[in-house]
Amino acid sequence: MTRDEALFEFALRMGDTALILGHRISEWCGHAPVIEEDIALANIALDLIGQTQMWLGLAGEVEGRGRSADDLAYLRDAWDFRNLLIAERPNRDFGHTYMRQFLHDAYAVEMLGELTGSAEERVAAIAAKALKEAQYHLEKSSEIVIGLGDGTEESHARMQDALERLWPYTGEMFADDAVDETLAAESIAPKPSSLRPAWDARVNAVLGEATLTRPESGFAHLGGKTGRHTEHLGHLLAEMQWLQRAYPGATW
Amino acid sequence: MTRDEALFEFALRMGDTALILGHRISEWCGHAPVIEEDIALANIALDLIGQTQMWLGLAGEVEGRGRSADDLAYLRDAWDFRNLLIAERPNRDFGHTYMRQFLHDAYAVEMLGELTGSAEERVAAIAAKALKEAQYHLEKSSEIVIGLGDGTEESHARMQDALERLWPYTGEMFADDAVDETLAAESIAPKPSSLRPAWDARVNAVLGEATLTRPESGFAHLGGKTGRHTEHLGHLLAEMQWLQRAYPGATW
Amino acid sequence: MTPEERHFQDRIDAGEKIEPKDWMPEGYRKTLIRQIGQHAHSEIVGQLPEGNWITRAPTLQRKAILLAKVQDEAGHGLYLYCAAETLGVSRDWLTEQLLSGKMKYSSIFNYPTLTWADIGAIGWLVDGAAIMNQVPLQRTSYGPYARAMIRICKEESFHQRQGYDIMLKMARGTPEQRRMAQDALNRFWYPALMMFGPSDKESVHSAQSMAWKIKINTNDELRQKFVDQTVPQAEYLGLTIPDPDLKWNEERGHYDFTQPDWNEFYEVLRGNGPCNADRMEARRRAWEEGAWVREGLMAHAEKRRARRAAAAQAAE
Amino acid sequence: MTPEERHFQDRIDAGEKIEPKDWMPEGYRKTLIRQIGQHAHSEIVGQLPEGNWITRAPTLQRKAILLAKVQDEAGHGLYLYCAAETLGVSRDWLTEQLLSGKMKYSSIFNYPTLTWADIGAIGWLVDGAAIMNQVPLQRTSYGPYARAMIRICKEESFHQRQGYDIMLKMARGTPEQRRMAQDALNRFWYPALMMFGPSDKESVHSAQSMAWKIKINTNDELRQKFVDQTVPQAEYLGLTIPDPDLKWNEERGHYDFTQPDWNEFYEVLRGNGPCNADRMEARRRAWEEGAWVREGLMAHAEKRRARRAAAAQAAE
Repeated sequence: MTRDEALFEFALRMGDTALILGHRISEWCGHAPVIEEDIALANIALDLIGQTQMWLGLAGEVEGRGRSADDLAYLRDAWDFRNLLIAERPNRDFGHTYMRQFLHDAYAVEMLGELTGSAEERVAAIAAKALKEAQYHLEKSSEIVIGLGDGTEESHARMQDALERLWPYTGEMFADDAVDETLAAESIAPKPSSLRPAWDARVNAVLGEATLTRPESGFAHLGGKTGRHTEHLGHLLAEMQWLQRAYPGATW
Repeated sequence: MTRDEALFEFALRMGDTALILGHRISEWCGHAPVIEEDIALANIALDLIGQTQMWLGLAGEVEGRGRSADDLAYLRDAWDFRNLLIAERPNRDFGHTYMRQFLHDAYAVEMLGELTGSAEERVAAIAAKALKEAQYHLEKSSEIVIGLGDGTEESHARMQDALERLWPYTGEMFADDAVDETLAAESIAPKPSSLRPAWDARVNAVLGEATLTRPESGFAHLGGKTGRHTEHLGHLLAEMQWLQRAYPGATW
Repeated sequence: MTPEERHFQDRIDAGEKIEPKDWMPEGYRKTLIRQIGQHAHSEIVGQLPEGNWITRAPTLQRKAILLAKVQDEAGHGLYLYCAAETLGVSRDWLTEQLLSGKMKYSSIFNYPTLTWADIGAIGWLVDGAAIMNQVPLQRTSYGPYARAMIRICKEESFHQRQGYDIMLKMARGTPEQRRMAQDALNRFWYPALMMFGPSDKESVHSAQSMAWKIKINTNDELRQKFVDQTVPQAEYLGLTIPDPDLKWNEERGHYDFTQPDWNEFYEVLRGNGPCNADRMEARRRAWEEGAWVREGLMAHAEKRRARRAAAAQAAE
Repeated sequence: MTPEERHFQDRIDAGEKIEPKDWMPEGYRKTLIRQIGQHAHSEIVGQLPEGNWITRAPTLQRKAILLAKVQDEAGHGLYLYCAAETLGVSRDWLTEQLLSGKMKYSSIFNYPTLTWADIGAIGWLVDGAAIMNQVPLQRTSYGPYARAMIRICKEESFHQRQGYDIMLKMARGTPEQRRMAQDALNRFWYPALMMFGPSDKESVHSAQSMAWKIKINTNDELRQKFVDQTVPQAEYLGLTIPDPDLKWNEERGHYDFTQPDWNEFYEVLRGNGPCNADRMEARRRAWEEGAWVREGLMAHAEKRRARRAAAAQAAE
């Protein structure tokens, strides 16, 4: 695998994860439990769509076949998406949505933090911008996880359930493969496995404050990073890509 | 409006209503409250898809521009759909689904019954085949409406709620327009308004047995028959047409 | 008029702002609560028709712009609820009034968004009409309301430009896009005209509200202004306003135009618009399904407060 | 062996069918309940992966065929629950066993359907493997089970042909369709091989089940038969079986092939397949959200019965 092949894959992984997670969050629009949360969720979605534009823009540039960020977002089928599976999991309830966000944010902060020192300038520049957003997201999602975990009996039970349901999708964030090896060798990106200790520490601290019990299972669903998704992604894309597919060639 | 223009519109109205209602019913697949209902719902959906093929086939033939039933089903946007709005209303719960089905079936039986005597042979032939299915559907949906209406307190309340929610979508079935006038003048199809007394009688009888109260409001949402739909149809089509839109020109 | 009322009216006439702690007639307070509440509810319900297209926005940029817009609307709702709260009602009470149907929201949001062009039409026509209504309200007599309107107007005009930009792209696009744009204009034109309310001849509360400077212009004045502003914009887009009788009246210096169908307006107010039931259901569900979240977060805040208090006591 | 057991075994050895009212060893009954229940649950859960594509089927005809197929599966589930009920357990009890995770369903249904070609692959490979398992069971010793299998096998072979037909269309279609077809084969090949269960060497219950004619062939025999049948079909499609070591063994008169990853098999059994949690959640939700329907219909049936009884009494 060449450096550029690996970089293309990596940029897709980052961009697709932001895109799909952002899409999920945007599904909340107008349906949150309080207005402040309508605003906060829209804000997170907005940041993630912005990150998508940067990462997929980079992917298109690296690929060099003239595909724009929009082409990549709207004209690939599910198997060419490289997002982490956790991003495509359905929203279910508000607590589940924020638990997913928290588990992701704790990873994103570590990943982006490392990427700010990337030997590839374009990566470092994107990371620097995205890191600030991710830190804010993490602060926010930690707060909600703690508030609901250490809230009422019902909110606690719902958060524990969300945690258990999402836990098997966290391992994928730290699974290294050839793409990661190539980029690590070039000092472009860290090995995902190297981020785990910091993530563990953060997650343990927040779950502790939230009075939630960390699941013991180490089982991890894999596949998102290589294009083997859950059944949920196809439905999401059918909706997301509708206009571009129905009216090919139009500009909007 | 020429006879053929009117016939084209009419065939779309019949075909699209069957298609969209059939799609909604098919969403239940594997999720019904008992296996017998999984089977019954699949059966209704199957009949409706079969009727769609006949009506849209006729529409394409009458139009004479070489569009097949599949082209019409998969390659039109929402505004070119002519289904009754009631068909696109979401499933919500099982009772709501069957209330929608019942209100529709009671109309379909009257409409198809009249159409078996159509001066246009192709219409009469389709109606003869579809009528038998519609009669069976009506028997089945009446049974469920009665069973749940006159069941427990909860099932009664849910059915009354479904009835009230769906009632404003029944008036459209009986609203005449220029298409109907043209076809009535040619003895091809009855005026929808002429079906109302029989529908009323049937609906009153079943609601009576179901111990449900018929809503008093005469307000009717219109628009489906002329292409002004609810927000639900676009989402349904995004899913339904996905493959045809994403892979244009492929055969399956 | 009592001396208090006299004094109050004098202050208003002098262009002074009324502030929350000031004395005010009960009618003034009630009218303001109704008006601000209704406006706030409109912002909140107004998220739904546009939200309907966020997941289907055609480009990343359009998706981001739409998200930001809907976020602004939630923000406006928040400012306005805060302004209403200065009049002594709580946000929860206002929400209950909305969900029980006792308070209304703008009837425009009971119309569906059926194509992407509707997102353009809402920005162009609906925000356009809203601005027309709101700009004068920056000079309304109640201080917190006037200040909220100043912030809101700034953002709304931005939204209107974005909406017009969508319309422009569509009107200059493929034949299908052009058809979408015209269709959106056809469907939103009269509902937008309705946003100014029935003719002042029909309006009961108008005179008092104008004296109190809660209302600054008459409905008909604003509607005319909106038509005069919008017609050339439609012409620039190459779209046809769905009113065969629309024409420039040289003498009046205004466009003559057909009034909307007020029967439809009253039907929609009565709950019979295309989307009333869906909108209320969406808001009710958001509220009900969010109950455990609000309770959970409140319980946690209470625990934290108690722990801090205990810690403070232990430290003493 | 007790004389009763001896007599029972003699009947089986003589090829007689055991019927519900006949005496049978407790182990025979339990094993059958487990096997038939698991098979019934598989039909029910098996609706879900295919149901996932009903709303996205690419043509009206394909949609109709798929609907009919999934309907058949529900029907098979019904036959099998009825067969199990003849052994003295209720359908509700069996459902509870499924929903609590005490009884399993075929692990193949824990794999997702990701493209339309997966619908073809399921018909071709999954129904193909199922038929391979089921055809011999038409001769199973328990009468109601054998009769259910006869009805089921007739329909399954129809399904397999339909699945193969989808694969053929895809394999002869556009490059993307071909890619979908190959990808589906890649993902379903080993899971299909797993459907025959672990090697007989590992299988504890096999010997007793074979003596009772609840099981007719060994897992390895059936798996080999499946491979031998499927390889030429894949060749005809122009698709590559994802096993570099697959090759014809002239001496054995069979294909040599790579065993599936049995660790994966046990992980999936433990609940760690790609879709276990989603599948169980879908079934649990269907059951829980359907409770009011079952209760409502039962209450109505009870009322009707009571009314009829009262009417009959009045008539006397």
